[in-house]
Amino acid sequence: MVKVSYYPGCTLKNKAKELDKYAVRCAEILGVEMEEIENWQCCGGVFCDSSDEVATKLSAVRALACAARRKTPLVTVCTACHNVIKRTLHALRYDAVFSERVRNYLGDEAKGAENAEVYHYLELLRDVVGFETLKGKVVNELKGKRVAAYYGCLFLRPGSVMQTDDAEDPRIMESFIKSLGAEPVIYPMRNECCGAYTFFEEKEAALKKGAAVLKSAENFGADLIAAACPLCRYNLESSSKSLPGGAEKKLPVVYFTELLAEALGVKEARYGM
Amino acid sequence: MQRTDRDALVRRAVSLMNDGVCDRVLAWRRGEFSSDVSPGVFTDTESVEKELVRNFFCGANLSKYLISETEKTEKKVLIFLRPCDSYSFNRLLSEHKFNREKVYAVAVGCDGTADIGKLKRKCGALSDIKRRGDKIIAESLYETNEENEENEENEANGAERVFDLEDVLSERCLSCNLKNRADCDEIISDGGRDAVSERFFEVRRIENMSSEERYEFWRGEFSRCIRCNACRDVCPACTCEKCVFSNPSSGVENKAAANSFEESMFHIIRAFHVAGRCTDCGECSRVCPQSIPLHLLNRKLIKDINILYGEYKSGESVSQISPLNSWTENDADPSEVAELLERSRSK
Amino acid sequence: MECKGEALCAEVIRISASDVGKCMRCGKCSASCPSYDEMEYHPHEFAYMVSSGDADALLESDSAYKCVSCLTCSERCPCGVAPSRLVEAFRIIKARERSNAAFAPERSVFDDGEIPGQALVSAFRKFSK
Amino acid sequence: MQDKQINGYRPKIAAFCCNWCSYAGADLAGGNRLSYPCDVKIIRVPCSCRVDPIFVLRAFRRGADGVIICGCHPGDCHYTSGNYHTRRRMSLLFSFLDYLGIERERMRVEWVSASEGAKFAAVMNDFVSEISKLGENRRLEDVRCKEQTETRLSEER
Amino acid sequence: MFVCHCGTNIAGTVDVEAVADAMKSESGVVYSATYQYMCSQSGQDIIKKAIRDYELGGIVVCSCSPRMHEATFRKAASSVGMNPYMVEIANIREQCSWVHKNREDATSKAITLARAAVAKLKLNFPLTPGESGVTKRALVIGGGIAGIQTALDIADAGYKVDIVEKSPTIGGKMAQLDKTFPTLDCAACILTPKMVDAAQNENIRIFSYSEVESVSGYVGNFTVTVKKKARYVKEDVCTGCGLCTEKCPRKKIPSEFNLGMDNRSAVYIPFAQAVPKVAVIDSEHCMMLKENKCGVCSKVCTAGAIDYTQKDEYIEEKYGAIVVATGYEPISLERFGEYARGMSPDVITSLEFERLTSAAGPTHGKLVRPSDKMKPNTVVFVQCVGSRCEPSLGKGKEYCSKICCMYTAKHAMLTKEKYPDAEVYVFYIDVRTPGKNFDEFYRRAAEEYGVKYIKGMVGKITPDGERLNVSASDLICRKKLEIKADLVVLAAAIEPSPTARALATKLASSMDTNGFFTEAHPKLRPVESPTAGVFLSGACQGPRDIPETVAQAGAAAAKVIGLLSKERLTANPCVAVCDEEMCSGCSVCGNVCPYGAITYVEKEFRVPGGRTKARRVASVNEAVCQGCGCCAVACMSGAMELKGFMSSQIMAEVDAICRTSR
Repeated sequence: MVKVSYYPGCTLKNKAKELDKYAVRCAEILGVEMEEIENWQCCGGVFCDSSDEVATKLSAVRALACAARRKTPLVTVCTACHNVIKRTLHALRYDAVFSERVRNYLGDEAKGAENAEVYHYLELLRDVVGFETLKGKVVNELKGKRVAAYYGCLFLRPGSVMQTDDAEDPRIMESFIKSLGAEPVIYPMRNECCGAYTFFEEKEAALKKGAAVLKSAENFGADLIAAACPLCRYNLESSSKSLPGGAEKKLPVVYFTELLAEALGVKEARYGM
Repeated sequence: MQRTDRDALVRRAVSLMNDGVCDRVLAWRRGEFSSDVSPGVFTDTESVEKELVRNFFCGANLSKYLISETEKTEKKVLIFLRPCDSYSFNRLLSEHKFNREKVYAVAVGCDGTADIGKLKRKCGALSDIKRRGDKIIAESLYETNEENEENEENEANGAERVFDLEDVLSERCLSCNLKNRADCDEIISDGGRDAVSERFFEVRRIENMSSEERYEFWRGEFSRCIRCNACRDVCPACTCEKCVFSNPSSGVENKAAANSFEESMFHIIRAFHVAGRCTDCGECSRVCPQSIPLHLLNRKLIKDINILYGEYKSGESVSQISPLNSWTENDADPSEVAELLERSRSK
Repeated sequence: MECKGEALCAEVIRISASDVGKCMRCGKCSASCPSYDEMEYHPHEFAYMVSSGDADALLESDSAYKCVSCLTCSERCPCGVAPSRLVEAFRIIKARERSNAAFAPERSVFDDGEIPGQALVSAFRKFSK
Repeated sequence: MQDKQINGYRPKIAAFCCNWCSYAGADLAGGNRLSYPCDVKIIRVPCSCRVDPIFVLRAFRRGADGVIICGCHPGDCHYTSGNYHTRRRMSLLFSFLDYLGIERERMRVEWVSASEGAKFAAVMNDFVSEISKLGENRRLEDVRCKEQTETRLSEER
Repeated sequence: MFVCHCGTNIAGTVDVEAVADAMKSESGVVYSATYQYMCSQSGQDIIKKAIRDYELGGIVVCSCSPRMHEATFRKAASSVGMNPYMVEIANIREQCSWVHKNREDATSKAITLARAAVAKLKLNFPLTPGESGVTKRALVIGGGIAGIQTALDIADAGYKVDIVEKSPTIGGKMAQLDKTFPTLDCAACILTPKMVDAAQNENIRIFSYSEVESVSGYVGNFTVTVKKKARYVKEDVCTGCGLCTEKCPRKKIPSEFNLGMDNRSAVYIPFAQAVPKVAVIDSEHCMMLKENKCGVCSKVCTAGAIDYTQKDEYIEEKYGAIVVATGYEPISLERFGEYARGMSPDVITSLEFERLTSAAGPTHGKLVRPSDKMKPNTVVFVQCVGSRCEPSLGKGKEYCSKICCMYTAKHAMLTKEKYPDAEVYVFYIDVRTPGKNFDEFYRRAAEEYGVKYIKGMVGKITPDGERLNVSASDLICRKKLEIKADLVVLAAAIEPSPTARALATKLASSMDTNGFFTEAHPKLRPVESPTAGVFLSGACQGPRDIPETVAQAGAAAAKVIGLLSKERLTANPCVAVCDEEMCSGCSVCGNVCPYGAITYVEKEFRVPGGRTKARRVASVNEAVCQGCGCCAVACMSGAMELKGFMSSQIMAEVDAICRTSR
């Protein structure tokens, strides 16, 4: 059993409880114990992309320090949290001014944070568990399903910091889908933004961008879309609802963990055959 | 008390001499007490049988003697190589210091050797020493050491004192985990030790001092140097035909240090000249009559090399090239070295 | 604090730590921008105007809020300029000028029971005008 | 700051410059009239790899307060690999002297190409000001050399 | 001691009289004078007269940089019988008067510098340069247009030349091109005659399908081992009839020449005009070589040229000069996922476009979409893909690839010529056309042919049904563009050939950060490498077009001819020297020498007691040594020294410099 530190994030404890539950259960099956870190706080939802902003990143520093103290890698399921945490880690390591200011704020609480290791749940599957191992544990193959992976922005960009995969031509989610027995659909909009961040202020624009993603996936023959980010999923679903046409024509948008849970037999089959 | 007992060595030496393979044997020679063992060249079987010794006090690295001894004979020179000696052996070979054809190398295992200084500080003059499992039993001639005076219990034991093996081992053996790396003609036994202490602990301690403290520390150490050249003469990496300190045109020619600068200079240049070649055999510190921890100079360089240019153990093979004589395009810049080393230290 | 002209550009460069001098005006950022049509000023113009020392119009325009922070412009910039950070700097400057966050979304959005928490948080932090 | 005494103290700087890049860079600094303190005195060597650690010690012994070695940028060595050797040797030497408690800031390696006259001047200005802050070299000097020089010079006067 | 005023250049800041006066009292100095311009004829006469009158052993000139006039003063000294290496220069202009303003400080520094020069001079000793012969044969590495032209020019002057080409035929990239700008004449029409000339010239030998294995020696005397890879076809027997290629059962191998756009067989001739026109068997795909099954080619070959047992052959040859002409390759566009190279076959590179329009190409010159072989109605060209990129991002190259603007204009024009009704777009950052008739050419594309030039880089290309959606922004009209294209052509940046790096190491020749060979001087010695005897031709030195390449090839040939015409060469006398008494033969110096100039020999030495002892000592080949001094520092005992820069000399300078009061 490999032990990892787990940072769930607010949304997973609230609107996306299932994402949290399935992730932990599935990890167990795959030989990974996800221990929730104590006293975690909201990551802030968005990484403030500036050189002089410190306060909004401290929560991520605390999470990193906590994982470093436990000497286990820090795993997140939510892509938005992962983006904030990974970019904060990068800033800690390479931005001396930032890391000094962080130390001034947090003192010992920040100790060792720069030594933490950070994984997205998908990276955990790829780099620690291995997609081959995962394939071996699948009990309900999602045969015949054409699944379009939706990466969005936060999982891949900035490429030099996230280093998840090739930012312009990623493969990690497709490999994941393949290992569950489904057929991945590669479509052009998979790493284009759905515009979810502007949902409140520019709702129409956000829905339009979401619809473009859906259309592209549909054109390339997808049966459903797998997302890794609650924000994307929400926006894509909203976009889907706003489109004309009957409910039965809608392209379902699901969390990748739901597919994982189905394949591993943790969740009742719904999207598989 | 050593993995390979003395008799096995003697038997091999005698038979090789009788067979006419070797006419010279490089080994350790018995002294008046069991603790004063010296390196010895044996030229007849009689003295081998009488004087060859293999015990807890056989500290000397014999490899360097091959340079002169192989010149003296037409036959082969027999040498016993402990794991640590094998590194010096390889290093000398890679610098073409002797003809391998004229050497009969025999690998012998090692459990570590005693730090005589440590033992003497603990129990004064030694008369005999034995080993029982992991304990070392030392018999001293007199009972005049400080610790005994303080501790009455020990007086009840008379002159016999018991130590844990690790308490009296020399420092280099505590961090040793070497395996015999030489291409030996024969192996009698090849076991070595497992490290129980971290090799760079002391170096790190010094690194963590402030600049002034380091300066004062080394000033204090170097000021004791009497320029006896024992460190240089024993060092298996110091094999120049003519030493730079005896070369009038080198600009550093110097027989005796006249002031603090020259004291430091000698050790700086010596450490730098053996950098990348030093096998960390520790002979320099062992023979220093003034107990200057010279090996800490070499180890600093070894540590830096390992961090900056990748793990490197001098003497691991004959074909290796010293990191000081090679390079890669992506080596660290001198301006970033301090930070790199600092970072590796904080890890 | 009134921030204008060269001072504004200097502040943007400081906050963004983006080297606008490297921009070679290729326009790949704008070509990649999903919000191009909604924006009055486009990513390459952010870089160009900041480097030219007159970016007051960008502060007045609401182009910065049309940006969806997808970072595609920075990802594809051949010169390593990071227009997204420039845009972010304008949002930050405006946010810092305000005493209180003036986020006032339409009431209706709260009625949807499915909005993820992070959407609200990020809207408060970043995208409220 | 050029040619101006700093708190009345003038450091002594020995600068080793490789013939192909840095010496030419220094010439270019001259050609462009980019000034730097006259305390910097240049010694021409064919390649930065000709600089023996012994020379560095020699300079300190004779009372230099700072030693700087300039070579072609890594990869641009006229002799293909000389400066790579310099880079390793000096990295280790500086770290080693630091370990012995000798101020690391007194020694520097800089890569200055033949076209970087401005960089040469900037580097020298920076180095001199840093050495001025450190003050006289006390930890690695040969007092005899110094006394001799000073008595000799006073005699000369 | 001669102190130069250099007009007011020196005297303006430095009190030259004071310098000369101070030096008079320096021990060893017997004469000290100043003059307005030391380098002038009358200045030199003063020096010559003083040398004669005072029988001087050496002189110091305090003047401008030695890089300026060292040679002048050395020549002057040697004209009156003084060894030129007994001249030292104190640089009191560039490194003193020009950089310091305070007269007192500058004067005192000038005195110090003069003292240092005297201190060094006292330890100087006369040096005489060595001499060596010249092998009258040149080697050209690379058989593209650069290599062919260089070889032809050298052969024309009557010297022997060998061309080593790694692929089975010479011709290089130019053989793959269709038309050439700005005249639009066909590349094959102007190149293939040259290829044939090279093959028929009796002074030229062509080693095709060969590589340089190792290089040793030095200018005038290189020894090179060439590895002739086994081609399993006897080169002298094969008639190039091509029957074997027709009958070979393995036919589905992507053709290198056509960039994988069509197939070749396992035994093949790269293209119809190949030189030598000899078949080659691809050992990776040949059934006979892999599994010992088949043997069809051997059966059909009437000449009996097939030889499955052929082995790699090593040929050793001596050369006086080497020319590098390794050319370029387009970069891999792997890191440009946004351009959908992997998703659609209709996104091609410019070199692929050349093959598509070439009459000898996979479509016989018919410009069609690779996916469905249909006529493209809308063609989009994207310039600068991978050029002009921030290098730290690791995606592309920092430099401008130079040739893309022109060939893209050419491609756009050719497209319009073939399909006048097609829509042709060119997306550019800048259009760079500095060449004879270049801008006129580009304007013709825009004006006469109606090619739409749009300023702005393309953001993303996405397959959309059968077509490609090109997202771009028009920076001038401030407009977002979404163009539905049938074919997209990417002008990929060019980079040095991947084989160049290893070759540079073998030649001890330096490369810049981009992997292009560096020239000895960017302006004044553009075709010579810093390594004596090694010359550069064509794109191995940086991006260039055909006219420039040919010009440079001729220049390199001229330099080679100049070298080969000499009977003897004089070497730099400032080389390493080993004191054998002190040398312990440890090999350290040999390990650091970049030129392999140090070898080891066993020598007998007398030892006390009247006996002798054999000892291994280092020996320096003075013709190979370039005098960097790395070995002298690596040597622990100080046995190795560098003439002209002895440790004692440098230390004397250090002492003199540090002697000044604080």
